[in-house]
Amino acid sequence: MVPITYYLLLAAALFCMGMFGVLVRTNALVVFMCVELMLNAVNLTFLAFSRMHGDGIGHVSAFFVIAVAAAEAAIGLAIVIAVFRSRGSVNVDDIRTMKH
Amino acid sequence: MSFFDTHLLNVVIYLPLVFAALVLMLPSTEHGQVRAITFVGMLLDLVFGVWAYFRFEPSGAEFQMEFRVPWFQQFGMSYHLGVDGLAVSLLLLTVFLGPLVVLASTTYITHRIKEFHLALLVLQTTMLGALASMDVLLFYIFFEAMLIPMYLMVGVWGAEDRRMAAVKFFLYTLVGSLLMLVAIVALYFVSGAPGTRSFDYGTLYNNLLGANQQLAACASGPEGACASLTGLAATLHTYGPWMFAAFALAFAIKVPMWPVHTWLPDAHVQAPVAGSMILAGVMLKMGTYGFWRFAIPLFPVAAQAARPFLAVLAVIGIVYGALMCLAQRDIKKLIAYSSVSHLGYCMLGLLAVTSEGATGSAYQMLNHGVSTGALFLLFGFLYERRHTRLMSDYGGIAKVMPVFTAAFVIITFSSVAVPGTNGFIGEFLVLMGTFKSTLPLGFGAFATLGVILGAAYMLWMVQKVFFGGITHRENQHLRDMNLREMLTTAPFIVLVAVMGLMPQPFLDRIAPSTDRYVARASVGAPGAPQAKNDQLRVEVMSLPSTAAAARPSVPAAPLAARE
Amino acid sequence: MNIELALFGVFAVMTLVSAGLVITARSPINSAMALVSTFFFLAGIYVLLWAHTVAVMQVLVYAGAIMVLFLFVIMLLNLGDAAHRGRPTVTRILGGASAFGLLAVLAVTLGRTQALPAEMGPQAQATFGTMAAIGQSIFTSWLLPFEAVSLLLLVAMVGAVVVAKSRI
Amino acid sequence: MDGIVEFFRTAPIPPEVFSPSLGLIILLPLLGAFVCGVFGKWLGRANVHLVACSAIAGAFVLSLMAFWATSDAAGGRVVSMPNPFGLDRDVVRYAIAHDYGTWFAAGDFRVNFGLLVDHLSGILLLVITGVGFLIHLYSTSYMEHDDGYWRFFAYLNLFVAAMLTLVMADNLVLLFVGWEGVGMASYLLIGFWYTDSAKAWAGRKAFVTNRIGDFAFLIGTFLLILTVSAFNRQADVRDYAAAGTAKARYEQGLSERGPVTFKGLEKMALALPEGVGGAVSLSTPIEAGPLSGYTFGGVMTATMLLFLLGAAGKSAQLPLYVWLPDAMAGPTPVSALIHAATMVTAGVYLFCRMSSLLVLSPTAMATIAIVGALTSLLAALIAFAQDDIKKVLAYSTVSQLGIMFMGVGMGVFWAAALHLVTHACFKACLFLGAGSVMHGNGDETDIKKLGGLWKEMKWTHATFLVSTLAITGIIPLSGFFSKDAVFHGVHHNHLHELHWVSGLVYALGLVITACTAFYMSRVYLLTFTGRRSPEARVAHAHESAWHMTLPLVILAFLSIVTLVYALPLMPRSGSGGGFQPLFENFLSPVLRPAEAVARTAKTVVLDSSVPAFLDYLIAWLVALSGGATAAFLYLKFFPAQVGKPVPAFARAVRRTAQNKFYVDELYEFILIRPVKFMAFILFRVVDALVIDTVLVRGTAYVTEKVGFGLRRLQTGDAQAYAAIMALAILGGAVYALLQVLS
Repeated sequence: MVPITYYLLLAAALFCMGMFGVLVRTNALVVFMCVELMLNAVNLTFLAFSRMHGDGIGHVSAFFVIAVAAAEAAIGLAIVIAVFRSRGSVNVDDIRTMKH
Repeated sequence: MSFFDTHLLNVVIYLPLVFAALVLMLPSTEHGQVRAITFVGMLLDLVFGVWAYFRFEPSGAEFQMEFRVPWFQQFGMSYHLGVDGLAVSLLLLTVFLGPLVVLASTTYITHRIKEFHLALLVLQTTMLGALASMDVLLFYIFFEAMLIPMYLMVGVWGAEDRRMAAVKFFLYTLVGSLLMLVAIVALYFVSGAPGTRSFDYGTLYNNLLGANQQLAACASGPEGACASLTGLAATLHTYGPWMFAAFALAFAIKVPMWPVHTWLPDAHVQAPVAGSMILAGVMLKMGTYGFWRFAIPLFPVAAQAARPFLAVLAVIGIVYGALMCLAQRDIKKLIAYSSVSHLGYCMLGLLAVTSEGATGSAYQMLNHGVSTGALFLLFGFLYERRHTRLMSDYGGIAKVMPVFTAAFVIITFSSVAVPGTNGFIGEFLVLMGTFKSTLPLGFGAFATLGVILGAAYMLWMVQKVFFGGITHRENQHLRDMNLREMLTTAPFIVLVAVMGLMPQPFLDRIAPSTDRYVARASVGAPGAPQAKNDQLRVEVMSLPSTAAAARPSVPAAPLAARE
Repeated sequence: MNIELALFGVFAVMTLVSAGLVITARSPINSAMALVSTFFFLAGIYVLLWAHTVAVMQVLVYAGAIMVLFLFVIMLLNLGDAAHRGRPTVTRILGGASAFGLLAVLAVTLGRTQALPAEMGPQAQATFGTMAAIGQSIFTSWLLPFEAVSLLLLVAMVGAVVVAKSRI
Repeated sequence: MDGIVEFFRTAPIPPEVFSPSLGLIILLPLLGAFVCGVFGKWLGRANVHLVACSAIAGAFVLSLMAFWATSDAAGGRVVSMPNPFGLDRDVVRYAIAHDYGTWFAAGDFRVNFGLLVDHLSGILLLVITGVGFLIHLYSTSYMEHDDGYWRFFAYLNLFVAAMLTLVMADNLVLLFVGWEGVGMASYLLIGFWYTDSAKAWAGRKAFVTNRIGDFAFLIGTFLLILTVSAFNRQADVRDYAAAGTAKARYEQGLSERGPVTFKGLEKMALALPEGVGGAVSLSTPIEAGPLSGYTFGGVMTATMLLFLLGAAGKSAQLPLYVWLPDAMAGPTPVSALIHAATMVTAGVYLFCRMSSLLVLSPTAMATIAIVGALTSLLAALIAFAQDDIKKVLAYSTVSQLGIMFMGVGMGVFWAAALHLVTHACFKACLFLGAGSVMHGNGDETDIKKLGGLWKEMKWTHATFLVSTLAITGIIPLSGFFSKDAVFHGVHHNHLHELHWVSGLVYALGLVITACTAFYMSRVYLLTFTGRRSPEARVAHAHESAWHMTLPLVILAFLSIVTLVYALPLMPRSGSGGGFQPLFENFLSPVLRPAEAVARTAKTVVLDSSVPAFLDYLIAWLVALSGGATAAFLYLKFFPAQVGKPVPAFARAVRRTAQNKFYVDELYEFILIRPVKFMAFILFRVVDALVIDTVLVRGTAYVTEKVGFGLRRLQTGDAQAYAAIMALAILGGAVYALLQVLS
């Protein structure tokens, strides 16, 4: 039997890695992927706790998370495309027009 | 139980709004109709307002013609109207000015006429609502809503420098009143346990009363006696001064008291004649009215502590305002500063906390509305003809405009409080109240200086504008007042005489409110004769259901729990 | 040393490794691929957690739909190895550091928590994690969120089209 | 004989019938003013004259009725009114009154429209309406060429109404209504020819100067109100008994009539002296209230001094006399009515009214007397060098008012009042004469440019001569007797611990007499006698119409016959016996309380002797010497000196006097300029700069700048924001962790 803590640790690690990626990578697409990573870490936590308490709510939440993630990916990627069209780059460094 | 027994105030308040809707439907090219409809609306409102004034029983309950229905119960709010003697008097003043303002601006306003009259009507509603609302939050809503039409009036139909004036007026007043909002909310949470809280004036006051009395008792006691206070009294001991300061600042700006008066000259100078009339006539009274109704009775102890300070400001306002007038070249500015001086009397009378002083103050509010309103009105007529505000551009007008001069001089005498005119009664009572009060005699003496200076600057202005030879060619063919202008001025002159010679009918309605005010204000005064609680408590109609109090959904622990 | 723990170990290690690849790989293609593998291993872990349905959905939606979308976009934009690492600015460094810091904090926290039972919780009923059970709760007590989500997806779809299309 | 007495003793209208209509005396002129002012333009000249004059005439008849009613003794029962503050048996004799109810009331303060006519106000009613009517009549002709006639008569009627209010008021506040009302009317009348801005300024100067007085008047009133309440708080039975009332009655009176009623103040005055015992006396400190700590006597002195300042404003005494000479800018009838006969005497009337309070404070009395004497002397000296006939008369008015103040200050109220009456007659006559002279000489006012009018303007000359003699104090004329009555009283009354005052004031009085004689003779001689001056405006002056001469004659006649009042004809009541002057006896019902107070308080020793022949002789000689000097100088000396160089010092003295000793300039520099300057500085520096610019706009400026600064933080780098977020999250997590661990 695997202690629940292990799962949580794994989730934490995954989350932090995703966060790291979001914060350091410049490629918008990679940033998105890292966001997905973070989402998955969250899902993992949900499922772990759900298992621990032995009821299905966690599963439902995970299900919703996935759905939202799908939507988010769709819109995000669309935006990336639009930005690339207008700027010819998907580097977050180059996209900083929303300033004073 | 007829419709008007319950709804008269609603009618008075919302009639202008109804007519605003009518005006809205008119095509904006139909100037005549727009003016006519507005005028009729104001006139009807005057009728109902006068009716309300006469319905008010001086010997009856404190608040009459009450109307209360649940509204936002979750927030402990209710739609609650009602007037006491002072409110009904000011209400009368407001509805009295209404039609005259419309008449005054028939030729003065030449563009965006429909919008102007819309603004007028809405403004009327908000002012009446603020006067009649018995729920603090409701009052605040009207109090703020008032700014918007006035802002437009100054900003759109004002003189050359109107934008600056409008923005200044708006921000200046907003600063204070936002602080007041904070204080109101804090007061709401302080005022009681979750079940019993309410924004209703009566509930608030009654909830605070006991604590205020404890506080007063310990404040007059030995040093540090207040440390032992608990609960609401302790809270008030800590936060009361701040809340009072917030209220006081908001109202002091509105009054305006020295030194937060500088918005007034600009706003007055730039505003169109209607704006100036309403501003001087009614809006400034909202400040004094606020002190009278909210700031001082709710925080008697803090008010007592701040009283000398505020009184000093008031006296400074009187003398300083008068001195300012002596330095002006611009007639409208002069009149504006004279308002600062007159309102100083109102404040001094309030702070004297004697029934003479308070009565005088209340009466002075009405006088100032009449006489200064009339001054602005008359100068408006002159401005229409010459489009200059500088005294040096006039001179010897009396030769060509005798009737106008006569009217102006009469109003001037009322403004310098010559006995027999309305001004005298108010000033005399205020000064006597000040002398009778516990304030040092110096206050009264200095305030009386205003009597001299008032005559000096007003007559100086009259001299420069009307007397002497005609110095400018443009002035040689000014036409005298026409019928409309005479009709607009006549009511003021009649009122000056009536209020001066038989003030008692007006005073009778003010008197009961005065006694209550003095009783409530002297809760904080150590050694002052204290009234019984049943005289102090605010008796208002309760909601049909007891749901006016807030649900426990609001944070359970009042500020009191923090210590 | 039972089999479950062993499997968990394998899956966990592989997940972390591929996640590491995701954030380190030079070109987006590689990171995308690494992400796919991450999802697969995670699915395995889900299974260990008796969440078969979610595991299946993970594979279907993530590894299937979303990743295809990613790859498609990458292809479309034709970013080969063009991607370069950004200059390490102050904020980047701080951000990365904070990520590790957060990891440390979480680790410490988890390490010190006694509340969690070492053993898995009570043996849930046989239906635990089955499609039936999830469907049951989704379509009864969670119906409204479910509908909301479906609406969200619709909106997302339309939005994506609108945003991505060069001219409408 | 008895028949005549009986006739005079039965009023045609019984008092109780008449008293409710006292208000008409005020209302008639008011109505006249309204009609003339509003419809005057359409009514036309003749109708306006008719309305105005008949209004005053009606008022005169009513005043006559009222006056008659006050002396009504039909069936041996003297007319009397119940004293609202006294016990049932306590009545005010020789007075009728009516209370028209509350004017305004607030708290425990109340003011009623209460009118009271006793012998003092009665005689003044006659003077105001009588002289007023004559002057109206005179004006109909004097203003015949003026387009503003309707304004003029409206103002004039308004003034009369206000003056009547002042005189008939039975309380201080109502009196103040009249007090300011006359000020307003005089403002309007002085500035009547407003197109000449100098005249308009003069009006404003008058009003503002009066306002300074009113400022003091108001404060005095408030102090009195406070004193009354303090008295009512502290007094005990004996005090009330001494005042001839009871606490209950007194409080009832207060609640019905308010604290400022003269009768009520009288009661307080009666209760205050030490002699009467009781809890309250002049030296008692006030326990509670704003005045706590001060003694009643001290407060009373302060109050009286404040009222002195007020009266100085209205009656043109030092330091506020400066407005009166400028007030001559108004039409001459106005100067005659307002600035000679009636308004300016309001101060004297006020002190006679409040005599019972005044005698409580010898200090105040001494101050009044000295102020009066100094004013009188200064005005007389200035009058020496004035060439404008109206200016001379104006200063002589100031001087005569000073004499009345001397009388009031030394406690010879009756003589002061008598001088008020006689002065009203002859000074009005003088002014109207001057007006007639101006009218006949193309508005020439410079006496140097007149002269030799005696044959051209016979009536004017005759009347002017009579009234000049009267004011100079030549023996058989009223002016002599009234003035001498004042000086006699001044000489023999003694203020408590201030004995030196009477001597000083008397000495000054003699000097003043001489000066008066001098400058009045000078005016008369230069104007009427001698040769017609070469630079006269019109070759031949013409005598004025009968509208103008008739009043002159009547006034001249009056200024002779009023001497009867001063003759000691009535047996003195009470101890000592002997005779007392008619007027003293006549006013005794009004002044009795004052005498009673003076007797018990021993603040002033009132002398009751009648002037002996020696006194008369001295005064007469002094006056004569003054006149003779003038005659010598202006008939012999100066005519001989023509062409010779005038010594420098003489010129300097003359210039100084001509420029009124530069008092106006002094005020300009120490008062007006500084105030204006301060106003200007305050406006420019404090208001415009400090408050508005620095504080208000400064706040706005700072806010804006701060906003600009903070904008820089928005780099637009999404990752930076995210990093900050992350740091925040980390911080939060660490904090939470530490909380848990600790």
